[in-house]
Amino acid sequence: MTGRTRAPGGGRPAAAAHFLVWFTGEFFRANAVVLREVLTPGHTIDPAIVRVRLRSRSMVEIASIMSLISLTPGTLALNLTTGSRSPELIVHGMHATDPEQLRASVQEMEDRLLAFLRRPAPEEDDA
Amino acid sequence: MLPLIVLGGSVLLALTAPLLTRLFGRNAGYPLAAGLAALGVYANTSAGAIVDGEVLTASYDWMPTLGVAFGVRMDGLSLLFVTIVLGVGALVMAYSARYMGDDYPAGTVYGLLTGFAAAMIGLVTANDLVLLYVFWEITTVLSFLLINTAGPRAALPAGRALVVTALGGFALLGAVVMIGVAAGTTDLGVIVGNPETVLASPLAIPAAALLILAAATKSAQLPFTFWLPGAMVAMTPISAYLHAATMVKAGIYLLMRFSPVYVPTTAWSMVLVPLGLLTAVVGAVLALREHDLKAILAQSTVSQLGLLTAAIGVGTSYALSAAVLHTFAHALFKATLFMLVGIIDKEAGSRDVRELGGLRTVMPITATLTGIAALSMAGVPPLIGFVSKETLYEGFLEADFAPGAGPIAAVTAVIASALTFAYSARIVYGAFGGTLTQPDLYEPPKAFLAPAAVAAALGLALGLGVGVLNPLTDRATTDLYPGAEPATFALWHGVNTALVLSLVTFAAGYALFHWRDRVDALLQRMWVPDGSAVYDRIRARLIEFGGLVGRPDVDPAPAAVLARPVLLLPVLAVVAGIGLPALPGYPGPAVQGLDWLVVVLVLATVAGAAVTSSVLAALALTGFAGLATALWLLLAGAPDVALTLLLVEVLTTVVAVLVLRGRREGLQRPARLRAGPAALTALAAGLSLGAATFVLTGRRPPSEVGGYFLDTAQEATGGTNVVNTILVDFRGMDTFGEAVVVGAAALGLLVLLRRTSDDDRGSADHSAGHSADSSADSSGDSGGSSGGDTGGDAAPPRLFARDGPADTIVMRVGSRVLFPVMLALSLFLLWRGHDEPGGGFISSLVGGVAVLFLRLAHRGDAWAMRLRPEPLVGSGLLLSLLTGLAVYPLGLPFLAPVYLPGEVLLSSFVFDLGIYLMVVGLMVAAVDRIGGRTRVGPVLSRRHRTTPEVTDR
Amino acid sequence: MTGLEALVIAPIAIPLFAGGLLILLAVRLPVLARRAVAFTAVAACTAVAGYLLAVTADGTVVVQRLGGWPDGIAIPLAADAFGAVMLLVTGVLGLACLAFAALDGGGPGGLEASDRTRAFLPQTMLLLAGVNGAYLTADLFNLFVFIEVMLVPSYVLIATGRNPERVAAARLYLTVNLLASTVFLAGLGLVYGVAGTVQLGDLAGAAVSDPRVAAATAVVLLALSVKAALVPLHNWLPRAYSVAPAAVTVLFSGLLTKVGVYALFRIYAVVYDGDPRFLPVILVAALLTMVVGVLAAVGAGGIRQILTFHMVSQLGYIVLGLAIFTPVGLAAAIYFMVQYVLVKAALLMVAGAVERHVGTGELSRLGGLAAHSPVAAVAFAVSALSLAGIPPLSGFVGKLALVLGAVDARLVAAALVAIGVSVFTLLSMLKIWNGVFWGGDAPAPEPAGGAGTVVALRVPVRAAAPALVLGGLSLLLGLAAEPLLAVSTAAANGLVDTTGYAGAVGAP
Amino acid sequence: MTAAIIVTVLVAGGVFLILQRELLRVVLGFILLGHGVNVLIISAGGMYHRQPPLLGQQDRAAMADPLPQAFVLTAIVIAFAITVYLLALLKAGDSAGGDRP
Amino acid sequence: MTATLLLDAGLGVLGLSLLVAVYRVLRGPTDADRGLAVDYGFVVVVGLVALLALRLGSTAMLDLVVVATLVGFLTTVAVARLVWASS
Amino acid sequence: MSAPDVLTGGPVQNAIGGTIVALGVLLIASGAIGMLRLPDIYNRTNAVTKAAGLGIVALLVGVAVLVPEPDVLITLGVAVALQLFTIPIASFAIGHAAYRSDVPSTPSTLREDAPPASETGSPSAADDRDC
Ligand code: NA
Ligand code: NA
Repeated sequence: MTGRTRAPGGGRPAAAAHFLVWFTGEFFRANAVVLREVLTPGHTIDPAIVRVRLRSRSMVEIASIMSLISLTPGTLALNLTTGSRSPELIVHGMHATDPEQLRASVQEMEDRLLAFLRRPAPEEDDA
Repeated sequence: MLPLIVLGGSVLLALTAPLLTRLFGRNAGYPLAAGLAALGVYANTSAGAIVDGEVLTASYDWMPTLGVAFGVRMDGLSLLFVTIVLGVGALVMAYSARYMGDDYPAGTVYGLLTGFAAAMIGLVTANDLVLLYVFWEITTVLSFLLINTAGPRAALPAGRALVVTALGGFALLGAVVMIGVAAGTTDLGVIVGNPETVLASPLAIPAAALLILAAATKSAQLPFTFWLPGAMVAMTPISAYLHAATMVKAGIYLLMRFSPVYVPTTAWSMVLVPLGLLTAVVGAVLALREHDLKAILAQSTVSQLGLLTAAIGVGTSYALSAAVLHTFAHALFKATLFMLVGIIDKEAGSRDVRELGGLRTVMPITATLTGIAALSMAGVPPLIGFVSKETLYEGFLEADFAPGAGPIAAVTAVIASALTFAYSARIVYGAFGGTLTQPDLYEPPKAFLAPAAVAAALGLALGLGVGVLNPLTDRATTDLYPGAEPATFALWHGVNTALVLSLVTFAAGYALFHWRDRVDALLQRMWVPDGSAVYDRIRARLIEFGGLVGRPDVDPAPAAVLARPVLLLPVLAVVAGIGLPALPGYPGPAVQGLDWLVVVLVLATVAGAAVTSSVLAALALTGFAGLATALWLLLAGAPDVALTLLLVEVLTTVVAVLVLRGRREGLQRPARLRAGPAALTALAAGLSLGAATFVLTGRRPPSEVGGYFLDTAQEATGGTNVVNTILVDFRGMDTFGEAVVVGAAALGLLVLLRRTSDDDRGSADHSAGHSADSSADSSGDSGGSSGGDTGGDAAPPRLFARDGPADTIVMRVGSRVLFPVMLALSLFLLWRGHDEPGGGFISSLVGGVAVLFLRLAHRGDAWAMRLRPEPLVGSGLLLSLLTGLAVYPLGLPFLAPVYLPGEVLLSSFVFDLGIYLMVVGLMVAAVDRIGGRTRVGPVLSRRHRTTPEVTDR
Repeated sequence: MTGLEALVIAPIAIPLFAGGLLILLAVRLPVLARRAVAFTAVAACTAVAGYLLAVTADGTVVVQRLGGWPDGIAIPLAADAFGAVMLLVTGVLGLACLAFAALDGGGPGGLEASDRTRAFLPQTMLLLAGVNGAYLTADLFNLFVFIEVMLVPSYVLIATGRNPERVAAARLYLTVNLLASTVFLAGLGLVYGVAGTVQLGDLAGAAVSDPRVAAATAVVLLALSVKAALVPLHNWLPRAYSVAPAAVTVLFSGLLTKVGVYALFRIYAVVYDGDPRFLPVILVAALLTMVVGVLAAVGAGGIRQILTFHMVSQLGYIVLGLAIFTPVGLAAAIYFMVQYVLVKAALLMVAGAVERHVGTGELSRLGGLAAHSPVAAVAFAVSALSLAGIPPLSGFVGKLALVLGAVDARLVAAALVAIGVSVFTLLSMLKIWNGVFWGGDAPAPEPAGGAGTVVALRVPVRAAAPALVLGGLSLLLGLAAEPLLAVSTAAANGLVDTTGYAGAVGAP
Repeated sequence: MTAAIIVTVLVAGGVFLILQRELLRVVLGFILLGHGVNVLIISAGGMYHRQPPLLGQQDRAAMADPLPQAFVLTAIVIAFAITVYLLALLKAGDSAGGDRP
Repeated sequence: MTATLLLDAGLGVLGLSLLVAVYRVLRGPTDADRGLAVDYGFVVVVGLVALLALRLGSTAMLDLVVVATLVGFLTTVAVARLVWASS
Repeated sequence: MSAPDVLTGGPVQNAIGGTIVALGVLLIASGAIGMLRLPDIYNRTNAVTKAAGLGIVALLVGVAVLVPEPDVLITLGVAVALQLFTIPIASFAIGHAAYRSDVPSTPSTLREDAPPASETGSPSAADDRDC
């Protein structure tokens, strides 16, 4: 997998705060996009439904990434398949001119999340 | 005392009859005969006093509340009937001892026959109207049972006899009650002693009609004659006793008894005389038409009873005494004839006159006895039948209820009697005359003949010495007709009209006999209505009609059931609307602007729920209507109720979803709305209750009770949430009952729905907490720890397969947070409910939400899924109950509050806890049963269809 | 609170306690122990009821104000003669029903076999608590609650065995009762809306003085008429009662509709003070109920169907007493109701036993049972004659009293209808007798347990014994009618003159 | 007035649904009917005093009548228990075959 | 008074939103749409309750907000399951 | 009708609170518009659940600003937390339901969700299991 952001250094609380700030920004930005879409006349949406392979393995990781995707306006998790190898997520994006970009944004979010979740005590991730 | 002893003695005899039969077999008839005879003799020891005008009575309280006494009397009329009942009874018992073979149910017959004798005695000695009715009905039932001793073939005729006579019986009940009410007493003596009291009441005439109806059924008058010939299916002793001598005379007795009351009314005569004479003629014609000896006798009985009825209807003292005498005479000759016919039947194996013949040569004694009795029936001198018939003629001539009634009545009686002469001759000639057809027959044993012989001899003796009877018959007549001039009977009156009529009778009768072939041919061609067939047709039509009446209710459409109460609401509303006074005004503003928001929402959601064809939409919109109602409750100042409604609404919806999920049809089921009538009904009902709400609610000042709660709740209970204090303190019983309802429903789910595991294991064992689908994700919570944390992309994600559907991961992880939150919220609400919205119900409903959520998230394998409803409900019930009772030792009433130091209400919290447990029990049961997977879930079945290699279960 | 007042809770608390125990211990206790718990509880209730009756027969009203709150605030539990009579008959019927269920329970097709969750005893206990509560409470809303406490177990019991027929019947039964309960609540709300109270004592006579109270209470009466199965609101009953397990039907017939009738009597007596203006409506309903019920019974083709239609008809007789509303008429109705409960129970027991042991209740497929099962035949015959009103059985006294009451009130036509209906009753009883017990020409009945099992024409003596005992009781109540008549009269007097009752339960 | 309208609508809708053939609609009808009656009962306490009867938080004189609220609370829960059982009957009927309510 | 009017306006807007949810439930076109409308409807109701608590001056009503959130969520999940199971 | 008597704060506080509340209301209302306007269930779910979710959070925060009493703050805090926690789960549940029941997406949707060829025809057992 290419183009993945590595998580910044630091302890778990710091990582959490870092992630939260980033996500809150994303959250409001995405909300604004969707709100504009809804309130302005005419359709500008460019929807796509894509399959995204996940790095997440534990239940908490998977649940977390699915929740975050779904909480973010513009993206919505539709299904999780456990195929033969890695878990894969079916994601709906409202503004996905380029499906690869949609995948990338999901994976970026996952990377950031995992960076925070796995940092100090990966063995506790499913406590 | 004497009537009581006679009655008691006969009852005693009846009770000992089975025992006697066990001891002596069919010979038990002899001791029973002796017993009855002894009672008869004993009864007649009073004859002297009674003839002198004494009435022996005895009375005991029976139902003083209804003014009914157990009162008996013995006067002349009673003694006459008692004598008949006991005398003929004794003869029939003795006769039965020889008649019955080994294959007869002797014990039953003797028991019932003696019991019948007792009932008849009770009937004719009763001095209380109700008691009379009681015995009347007992004779009906015993008659039914006695006819039925003939076996299954008797079922139909016995049934006809029962229904017809019981119809009269119920009529008698009505008559008795009406007369009792009219007279103000049920004492027979008082009533007949004061006829004017009854006659003054408007009830008198309906009562008379019912009396006549009763008598007509019992004594087989038209149109109820048909049951009597049918009853001949019974064995001959029974026919002789019940259906010739005694029971059929009960109607006659009844008419005689009430003659003193009704004779003054012309209507009495105008009904009874034509009815009786018509019956007499029709019966006689029908008798002449028969070839079966027993059938002839049966129709003859009908005919003779008709003469008696008519005579009573004439109502003069002479006619009444004629009736009294003829009653006696008829009992004698008819019982004799029946017994003899029974003997012929037994010996010759037939009762058909066309098969019999010439028996006089082989059975001379039988022939002689039959001849004597038949002559008496035919009214030939010097037998008693002659005397009674002549007096009847005289009596009829006295009929004066209409111009020319006397002569017409007498001539009609002559016609009937001529026919009687003819069929009497047929009996004798048919059996004994002509050529012998069965040469190997012999005279029956003397013991078999003896009872008939005695009766026949009595008939002869009492004809010659009829004067012996005078004192008693006079007394009986005087009992009915106080101050009447006694009619003195004698064999020879000299030449008078009656004698002329007798001669005419003989001549005509002989003529009929002489040309018997032609007469018979004519009669056979005659169309005769078959009463039994008519009865059967009516019965069949009734059953058919009843089926029509009942059919809609056998398996009614639910809407047909539900529509009726609903439709009565508008009816009620309209009726009430007419009678209501002007509306009082509201004590304050009743409408707020925001109300209209709710109105709009309710209108939209309800209309949508009603019209939508989608099940899910209906479900959702109903839920929205609930939410709108909850908003209204908030506006109305009822946050507790709103909260409860919200919770209940959602829990209901979720349970409905769980139910629907298992349906094969799913949500695609097309709606079949019955729009038109349903909508009209709905609108009418809605408008009715809406109008009622408008008119009847909110227009009075605040209620005192409500004010009391607001004023005293805090001081009395320590709680500030007044609604909750009402629930747990002031009206704890309501709440307790409500919790019991919830608990019962919880356990009901267990009865109704099988766990999926039950299907698999075929047992009701609940100890294991897994439902079948839990095997799919049994490792649920703990499964996530293995693998996946290495970060390698290639690691096979097997854990998901073990953990169950991948898509529930979000839910399952989420539940780790949400379930504890819900549980905590639930317990928090339980704790603080007394002061703020909350309390046992609301908190337990939140607990229910938690349980349901866990079910949806985990599909049944969480610890909460292992809870069983029974311990929750049982312990909750006992906890609440015992909390309520705990104050009893202090002398306080159930559910009285108990204060701990510091004004803490212990009882209400524990009580609430019990309620909590019961409600959670319901949710646990719902999850356990409704939430369980059905055998063929929709998705499973779809898969199986697409993959044929997997066999369907 | 005196000891006597304390006792008033017993008919509710005892079965609830037993029910709680049975629910908790259902799986662990052996069946004999469970039965013993239930029997003891019901016997204790019966004893308490008898004692309360003895105390209240002179017009005394024993009241316990629950929670010890003041008059008008507390829910009053009140026992008067009427209530106590009903409690007593409930106890006796309960005992008979438990005996029948126990004696006829085992084996294939028996109640115990179909009651795999062992719900019968605990649910019966809860039901009895509800019934007793309904007879005791003097508060309309509490009455609603107790009626529900009675009904919900009945919803459960009717579906015992998960048989599709019963499930369908349970749906009908539940929905109609739910509707009635909802209407009841609406009426109750209206009463509160007008009068500001739902306590019977405080509502005494209110419907006479205020037509709005009369209108509001009429809604309550309408709901109760559904529960009492008055024509035209009766059409749920035959279906529901003809498929439930026999022991359950016995229980239902004696208790459920009777609670509706009881409440009709009580409310009309107290709130309307027996207002003669509305009696003609009740009279018409009563007569219609009598006639329609009996006609349908005459036309029906199965034992239980006939009997359930008769239930409707007999309810008409009882309500006729209300329509008369004189001491005699009301006493007659109460006497009639008490004896009828026992008689109908006996008939239903025989019907259930026949259905189960012979395998069908269809008259066309039965016949000649009397020869093989004399005890059942005698039990049936006695009870059937009593039902028809043949003396000297209790049904006769009931009918006599009713007819007397009607004639005394110059309702001659009503008396004549009552008499005529008796004939039809007899006709339909005869139909059962000839179709089931007499007559040997019936085709062989279906085997009880499917093909291959032995055809049993025998109804075991133990299955018929409770019915025989009840039949004997009917004879006793007929021969020695006065005690019950006297008690019924006392109860009726309490309804005609409600000042005692209202004064005892209401605010001073 | 508004209460009466709400009652009318809820009752009419409820009755319309209980007269339908499908048991699920019947169940929903009873739910609506129940709401209607609950509104009626609350209205019976009077609609001119609408403060929640929470002592200490509200003006006593403006408080709604608490008794009908207690009635309705009780009635709601009873109806709930019965509705759950009715839904179970629906399910039992399904598994037994046939949808005759 | 202004506050009251504003709150009433807010309540009106939310009421209209709820009507839209009703419309979506009725129209569908799919059961999934109905599920969405249910979810949305509960959100609106939570908002209505919160505004009513302000409007009626009763903070006790805010408890309903918490409960409504939970039950709305539960309902949505359940309805969603139904949509899927019955398709 | 009296003015709401829970508003005990000053005018600035009320203005801030009121604005946030109004924003919340508008966000919620925008959900309604989205539900009406967007072309398919996926877009509707995507937009509506979030807009409304944010709206309700804003509304509750606004109320908290208006009525900053301790127990109100706790209640609203719990409510907001629960909202944020449940919104994604609920929207996933709906989207998943639509997806699994093969609700078609609007034609302009780019579909790249077909499973790899090796997995077609044998859907994973875990995937298809009903709950
Ligand atoms: Na011959
Ligand atoms: Na038959």
